[in-house]
Amino acid sequence: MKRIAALVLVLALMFSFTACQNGDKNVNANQTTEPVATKTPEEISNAAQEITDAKEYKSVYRTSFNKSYASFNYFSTAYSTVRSIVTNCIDGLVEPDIYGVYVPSLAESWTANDDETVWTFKIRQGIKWVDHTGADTGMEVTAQDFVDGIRYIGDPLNDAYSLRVVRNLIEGLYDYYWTLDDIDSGEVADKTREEVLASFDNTVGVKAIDEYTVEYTLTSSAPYFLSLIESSMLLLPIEYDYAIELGEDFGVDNEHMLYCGAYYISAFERDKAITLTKNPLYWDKNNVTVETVEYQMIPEGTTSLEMFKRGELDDATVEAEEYLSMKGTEWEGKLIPTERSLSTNYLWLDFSGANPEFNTFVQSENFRKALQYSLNREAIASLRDPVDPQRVLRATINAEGAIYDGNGVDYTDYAPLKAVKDTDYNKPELARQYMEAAVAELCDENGNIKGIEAGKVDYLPVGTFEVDAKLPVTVIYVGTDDENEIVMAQLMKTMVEEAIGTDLIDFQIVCFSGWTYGTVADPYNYDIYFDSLSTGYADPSGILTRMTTDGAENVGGYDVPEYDALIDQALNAATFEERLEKFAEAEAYLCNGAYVIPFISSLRGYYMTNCMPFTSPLTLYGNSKFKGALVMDKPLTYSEYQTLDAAYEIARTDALKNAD
Amino acid sequence: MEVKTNEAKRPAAALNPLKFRAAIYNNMDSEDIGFSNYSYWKSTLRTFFKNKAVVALVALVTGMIVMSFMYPIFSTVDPNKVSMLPLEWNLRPSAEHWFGTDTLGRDIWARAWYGCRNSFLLGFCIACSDVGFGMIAGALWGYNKKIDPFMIELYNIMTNIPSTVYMVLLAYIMNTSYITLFVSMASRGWIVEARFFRNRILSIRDSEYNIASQCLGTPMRRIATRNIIPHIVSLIIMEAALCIPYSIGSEVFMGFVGVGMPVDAITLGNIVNQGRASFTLHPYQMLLPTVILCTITVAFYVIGNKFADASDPRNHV
Amino acid sequence: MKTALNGHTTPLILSAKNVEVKFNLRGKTLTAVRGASLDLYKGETLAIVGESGCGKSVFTKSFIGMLDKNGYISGGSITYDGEDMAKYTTEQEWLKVRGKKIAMVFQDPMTSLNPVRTIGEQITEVITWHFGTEHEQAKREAIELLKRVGIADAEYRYKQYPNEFSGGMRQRVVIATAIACRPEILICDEPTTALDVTVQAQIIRLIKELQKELDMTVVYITHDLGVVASVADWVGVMYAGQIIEYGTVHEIFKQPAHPYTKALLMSLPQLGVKGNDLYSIKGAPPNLFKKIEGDAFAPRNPEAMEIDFEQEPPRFDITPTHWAKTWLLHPYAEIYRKELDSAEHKRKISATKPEKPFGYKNAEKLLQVKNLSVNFKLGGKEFKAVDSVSFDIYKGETLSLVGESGSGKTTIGRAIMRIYNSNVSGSITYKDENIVEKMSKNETKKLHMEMQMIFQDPMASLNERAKVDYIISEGLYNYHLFDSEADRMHKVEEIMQEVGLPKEFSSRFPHEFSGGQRQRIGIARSLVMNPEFVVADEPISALDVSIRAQVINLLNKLKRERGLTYLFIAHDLSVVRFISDRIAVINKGRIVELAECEELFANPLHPYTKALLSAVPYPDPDVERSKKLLTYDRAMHNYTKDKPLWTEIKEGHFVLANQAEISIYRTEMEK
Amino acid sequence: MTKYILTRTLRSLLTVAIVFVTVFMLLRLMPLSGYFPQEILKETDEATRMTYLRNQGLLDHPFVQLWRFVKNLFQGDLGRSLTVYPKVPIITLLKEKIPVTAAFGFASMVIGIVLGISLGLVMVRFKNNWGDRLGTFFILIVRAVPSIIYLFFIQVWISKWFDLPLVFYKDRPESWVLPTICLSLGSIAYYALWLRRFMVDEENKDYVKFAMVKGLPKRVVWKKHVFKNAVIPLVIYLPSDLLFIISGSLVIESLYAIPGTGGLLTTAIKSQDNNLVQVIVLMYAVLSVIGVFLGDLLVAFVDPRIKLTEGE
Repeated sequence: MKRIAALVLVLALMFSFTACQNGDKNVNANQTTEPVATKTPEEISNAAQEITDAKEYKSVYRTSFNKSYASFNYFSTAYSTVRSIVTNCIDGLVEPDIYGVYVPSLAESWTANDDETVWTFKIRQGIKWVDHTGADTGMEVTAQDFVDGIRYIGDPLNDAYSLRVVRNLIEGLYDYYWTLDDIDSGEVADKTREEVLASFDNTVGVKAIDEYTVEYTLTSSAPYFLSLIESSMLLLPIEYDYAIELGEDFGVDNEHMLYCGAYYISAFERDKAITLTKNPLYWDKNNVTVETVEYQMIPEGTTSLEMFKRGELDDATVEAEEYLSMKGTEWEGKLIPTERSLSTNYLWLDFSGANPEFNTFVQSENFRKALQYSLNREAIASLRDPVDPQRVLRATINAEGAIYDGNGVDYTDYAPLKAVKDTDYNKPELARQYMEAAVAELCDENGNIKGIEAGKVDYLPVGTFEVDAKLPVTVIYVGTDDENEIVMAQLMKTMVEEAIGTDLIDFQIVCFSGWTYGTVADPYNYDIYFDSLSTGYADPSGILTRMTTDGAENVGGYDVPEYDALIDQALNAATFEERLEKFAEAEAYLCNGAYVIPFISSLRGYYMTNCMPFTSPLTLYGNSKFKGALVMDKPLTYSEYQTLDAAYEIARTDALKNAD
Repeated sequence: MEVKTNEAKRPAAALNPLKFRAAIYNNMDSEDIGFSNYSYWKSTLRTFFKNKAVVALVALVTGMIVMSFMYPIFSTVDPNKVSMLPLEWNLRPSAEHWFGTDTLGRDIWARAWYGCRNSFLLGFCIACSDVGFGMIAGALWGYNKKIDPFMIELYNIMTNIPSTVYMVLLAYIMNTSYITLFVSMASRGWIVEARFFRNRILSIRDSEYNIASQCLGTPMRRIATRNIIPHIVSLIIMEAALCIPYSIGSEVFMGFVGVGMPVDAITLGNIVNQGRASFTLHPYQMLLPTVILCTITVAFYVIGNKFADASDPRNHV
Repeated sequence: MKTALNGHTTPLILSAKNVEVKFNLRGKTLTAVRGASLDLYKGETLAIVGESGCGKSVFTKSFIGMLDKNGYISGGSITYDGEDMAKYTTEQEWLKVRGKKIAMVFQDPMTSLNPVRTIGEQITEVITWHFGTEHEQAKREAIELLKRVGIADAEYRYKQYPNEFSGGMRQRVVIATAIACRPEILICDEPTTALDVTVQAQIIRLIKELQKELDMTVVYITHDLGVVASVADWVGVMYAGQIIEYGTVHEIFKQPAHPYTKALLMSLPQLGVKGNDLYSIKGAPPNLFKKIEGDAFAPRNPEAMEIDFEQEPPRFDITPTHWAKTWLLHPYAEIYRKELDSAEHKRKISATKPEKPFGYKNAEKLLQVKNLSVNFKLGGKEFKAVDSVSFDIYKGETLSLVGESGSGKTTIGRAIMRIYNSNVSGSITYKDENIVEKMSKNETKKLHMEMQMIFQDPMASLNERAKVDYIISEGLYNYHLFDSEADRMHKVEEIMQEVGLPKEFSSRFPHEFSGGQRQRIGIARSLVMNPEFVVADEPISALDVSIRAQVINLLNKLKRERGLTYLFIAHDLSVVRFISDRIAVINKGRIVELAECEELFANPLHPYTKALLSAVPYPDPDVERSKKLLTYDRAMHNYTKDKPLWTEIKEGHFVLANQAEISIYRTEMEK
Repeated sequence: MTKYILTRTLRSLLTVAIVFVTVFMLLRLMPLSGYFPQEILKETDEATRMTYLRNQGLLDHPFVQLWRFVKNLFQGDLGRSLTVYPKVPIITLLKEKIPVTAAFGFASMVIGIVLGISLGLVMVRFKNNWGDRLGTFFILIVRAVPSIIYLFFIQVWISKWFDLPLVFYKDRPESWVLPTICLSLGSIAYYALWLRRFMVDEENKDYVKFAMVKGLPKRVVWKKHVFKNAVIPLVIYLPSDLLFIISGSLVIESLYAIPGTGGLLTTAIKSQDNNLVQVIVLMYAVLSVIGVFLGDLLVAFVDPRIKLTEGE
């Protein structure tokens, strides 16, 4: 009897496997690409117009998120879903238009002084805070609300998220914050909390000059301040009395929130669904095209793709592997490559770890370069995009297409970085040569590494490892247990060992679950650590100043005074161009010395959407907005996308020119 | 006494009068009555193997165990061999790779057998420790009335603390590894087994033959080896057999939750969980591991249950 | 009423002819009933007796189609109401008869009732099912029935669950259920075996009354010849799947013809002579898997004839009412039969020398029990299993402890064997040493060697997974009582021979033995230690009549040869009388009377002893039918003011009584 | 009876207290950096982190924290979630999530009992026949094959074949079908397996034979005698399902995007959300103790043989 059971089971499994394999036969069909380049700009925009006119649009947009969101308190939340929702619900002073040019939002106009340290914004009048039913609360958004935003985040008890940049930038905020903190921890006893709180208006560089004028005084020149307003939620306004009255309840759900953006959160079910409804009192409501945005939580990625196919969602991301499986199906023509990522993946090398072997070698530039040249970056990029891995490659720390100088020149095209970008790092032979040089430098003829002794490396909780002070050099790579990262680590291991040779290097992978940053990177419990950073606003300082020897982001623990000096020069530069020049030099210095090894961007995969592209604000640094979005009843095809893209690029070039 | 023969039934002529005298009586013959042809183990095994499906499953499992332990010895294919050529990733089944390759071009056939071996080892280890410790604890528990309330509370407490709590803690202290998984699963499994054995041993403790041993002053050691263990051997085998699919299944589940094996370890749980992510894309990657996994769990489950049935004397018919 | 030629006065209602029943077991075929024939007449009582495994239960179950799933009627006919029931195949056909015309009562009342339904429901469902009666009406009838079977407060009891009833009450309920449809035939399969003697007598009386009232035919299946003598009109003796002798109750008891019937009767301790060996039947009934040739009983019959091994005997009619299947009745066997008769006669004469009574005057006290109490915790409540009990055991005597189940007799035995450590109070002095207290290792060892126990259930008391060799040498191993392996083997073989088992059996496992053999292995296990004192805890109550004799003889022989002292625990006074020197009667944890054996039987004082004695069935129809049943109720004592004391009312005769009762007892004794 | 309930309650309280304190203390052994999600860790410096920890009272001595928790508990304040749902009152979370999970739990329990018992009856009715074999096969798959595998198959394929929604929607009843069935599979198999086993055991009991001897047809005997006795031992497990109903299934809730309590504990533990873990553990411990207690009460109620008394 059980025999039959087992047989049926096996048969059933085999049947279902073969059944689902039938789906992806005929994989050889290629993407059809229209010869766009040969057309004139006029033809292109006409073609684009045709596409746009032919569509019918819906008023509901259905999208998904995969991680349970936390609180709607936009000052303290760290979750990207919430941040993207809030971006649509609370407007900032300025916002980008569809070409990325900053246009008025809550501020009607703004001025900055010459060294761009004092920024003054004129607030639009008559903006009302609405509640979760869209009703007018009678409260108005005034200059004071922006001052109070800073007041709110300046209090340590409010746990503002990602405070550092703003805290350092706004005059007096740093001292204000830490004085309060010292009082809380009992270190300072000669002042009371109330006294310090009362001193805010006098000490901190933000002022409501009149009811509709707010002025920010900054600690240093910040030509990028508008992009910071776009990306940082900390500069959003708040109705202070309301928030203080609610205390910890502020933002715990949609009912404990006030809205002044294009949408208000009309309904929400925790871990399930969030509904945004068009704000009837919104100042720019004529440009809000979608009436309702429905968010659904779908924890499993494959499920959301399947739901898109069944027409239950209006967008879906497609991972590299899923992309391959959809080739040859009806969906192939609807896959659109993800446009850009400002985030860079790189390897940290640990200069102060407990592994004596690695610690000896990492001081040698030859060894670092051996590692740098041993990676076949294209193969790694194939994990992200099997069709066009080239677009994933990135050799610099800051992203391309994120920072431009006044002349419209891309920061990464500055000479020092241009050289880094153009280097071919896929040179296994060179890696071997560098390694041999390093060995010659650091080992005796018997393969013993000079100056160290065999012992046990204590990287707990990651683990403990035995090292013998002999070649091969033991290298401990620590990554998270995310499946994609593991695959990548395994690939890297093979590459490094093949390029350098297992006689000289022993690459060990530890995939550590949980609190990787806190238990691995921060306490130096690794030799090589995989991480990413993104360019947060239109200035390289966002990342680079944090990577100085005593910078917060110097996870490798290196000591590079040359770099620190260059950063100093950049910060003190007279013009924005000079500043970028120096930053580029500094960044190139880190890359060339292989103190860190950036290798690919975080760009991954493709997406499918029912949205007409290029109709909502181009939010490079911040979260996307639904304002202006057009939702079709059918998925966008790639060929349509290409036509629209071409037309958009032409229009954008014009727009950027006009903006200057 | 007057006797009338019922002549109709038998013709008298067939009888020999000489036979009507005392026969030789053998006292011992009457003792040797061959009362029963019954033997516990013989009957158990006979009942067990009478079922053809069981024979097939035992053969299958034996074959798989042999295969999974021999394959790594004789095969030259490295299950961790990563290909740097994206062209060799996610290959479909072919002559070279019987069941295709995975996302990094590793041979699935090889990985499945390595995984099978590792999962078996894990399963066996957990089965041994659970049943072993469980039996010892169960014996102490069953034999010692004083610790009974304590053990009951301990049981309640241990089964009440969510296993994820200490699994995450252990992972923090010891890092994910075979040992961690083993410790976290074994640290809890024993008490469940202990309770099971405690109930059985209680009934043995109060049985007459055990009281007889007490009267004879039999020391604890021999009571354990002679009175208790032989009576629960079949239970031990059964529990161990059922423990294996359970621990393999748990490993898969823990992988799902994210507190399982180190992810580069080759176990069936990991292979299945990894294959699950790309299931809709490359179903064949999941085929072999899933079939092997299901075969093992189903086979052990069936074998364990059938053995339990077979070892029950009531079924020795 | 006209008497037919065959002695029956009433019409024939059921006739089973050459019924053959087979079972498929472990791939083999077992013939449980081999052509048994039986006639049932209206209103009569038939008893079927035989050892266990002779097919009596299977045979009667075939009358109502209740054979186990692997069993089937393979031959013969069962005619009832003009139809041959042996040919019935569907449930529908059986339902016409089952329960309605032929009802059955099982052995164990504790398991015969569904524990989770009220007894009322269980009775009414029969009535409503068979007669389609309205529920209310059925309920009234059920209450009537309950009243009829002697259940007081029937309306209230109707709603109760079986667990609220004692064993005897449950059997009454079972009987009420069985007679609910006023069946023609009532089959009682060992209806009283699981009950205490006093209850047993009441149940038998109840069945008798009901039979008369309802004019039922009652078939008793029993191995207890005492019960047979008390109830049966007719007796069928069954052996190896055949009825081998049939006759009226007087004929069977007074003039048994078949050697098996004779052997059964002779092996009864009631009929034995104290101090002499009982007649015993060796071995066990034949294995029904094998084909049986000749007379099935021949291999166990020391007086079998050669023809018995070759040809199956036909049925010989002795009188119109009495027949038997044995070659002894053949004319050719007449000479041999006479030889046997004279040998029997001689044996009887030689056996009647009375045993000289045990001399207590000079005897030393081996064991003294003083104010022994044993408490158990049951459901949170303290429960006194034994309540300050005192007695002495003299060296070389057999003291019997008699009481009903739950009276605490086994607890006393186990307390002496130090099996309960914690909850025993009072003192037990063995050879001047209080063994209730904690003892050193050496003392424990000495005690283990000198005191041993024999257990009740031979099936449970042997370790199934150990060889006989180990079981017997367990004690030897524990204290290393042998010089070498050869010495140990020698000791084992010696003791096996002593208990009458071939030494070759030592390498076998317990399950290869019959109940009697297993009990002898248990005895060998205890005696290999060379004990002085043995607690025998109901060593024969789980055994068949025939096998009891073997064990009793063995115990007696060992006592003679080794000078053993026994504490013999039993519930059956008839056996006790045969083997003990003194008897203590225990009731609800207290010993109520203790006296020398004959003294107790002659002058029972305590009402409980009297009730117990009156209830014991005696295997003689004349005695049984004239006896008067006494009942005991604790409430008949008035102990509120006048507390009872353990009093020696006459030398060696103790009774638990208060002052008022003592004076009554004294006058009674003087009569 | 009162005494029994009293001692029983006291012992249960002790168990709950030990479980709770153990978990509470274990949580305090976790690394401090675990209190921060990756996103926050990377964006903050050590000092800011310490500020946060101090504000949350996590730097206090564990006993101080325990005392604070207990004190608040008795004032009806369960505290706020720490990392998983920062600042959200735990009571709100539970109020939102438990009804969802419980609705599924109850539905699946009812289905599990009804289908499980029906399947068990079919299996006994057609013992050693096709019905039995099919049922055994089903039980085998559910109990032996790791649940993730078949649950995944069900979601992908069954939803396609029957055109059912892939995830759960509150307002679309058809989307309830798959998750409820998935949830009940285990208990269907459980009830069917044990009902069959118990009925086969009961079948050989004397009282069943006696009922047959009474002349009742087999079908009536099965219905009135065997079934009732076989169901009673199953009853004891009903209240322990209480915990299951409230705690939900991690895998199924994640697959069908059900906003219930399923993954709550696991997520909370992995995110080191002490406050949430404590409350959930406390709740589960209390529930399981209550479940066992209710089980005993229920059995005493349905089984006339059992009386509630101290000891077993």
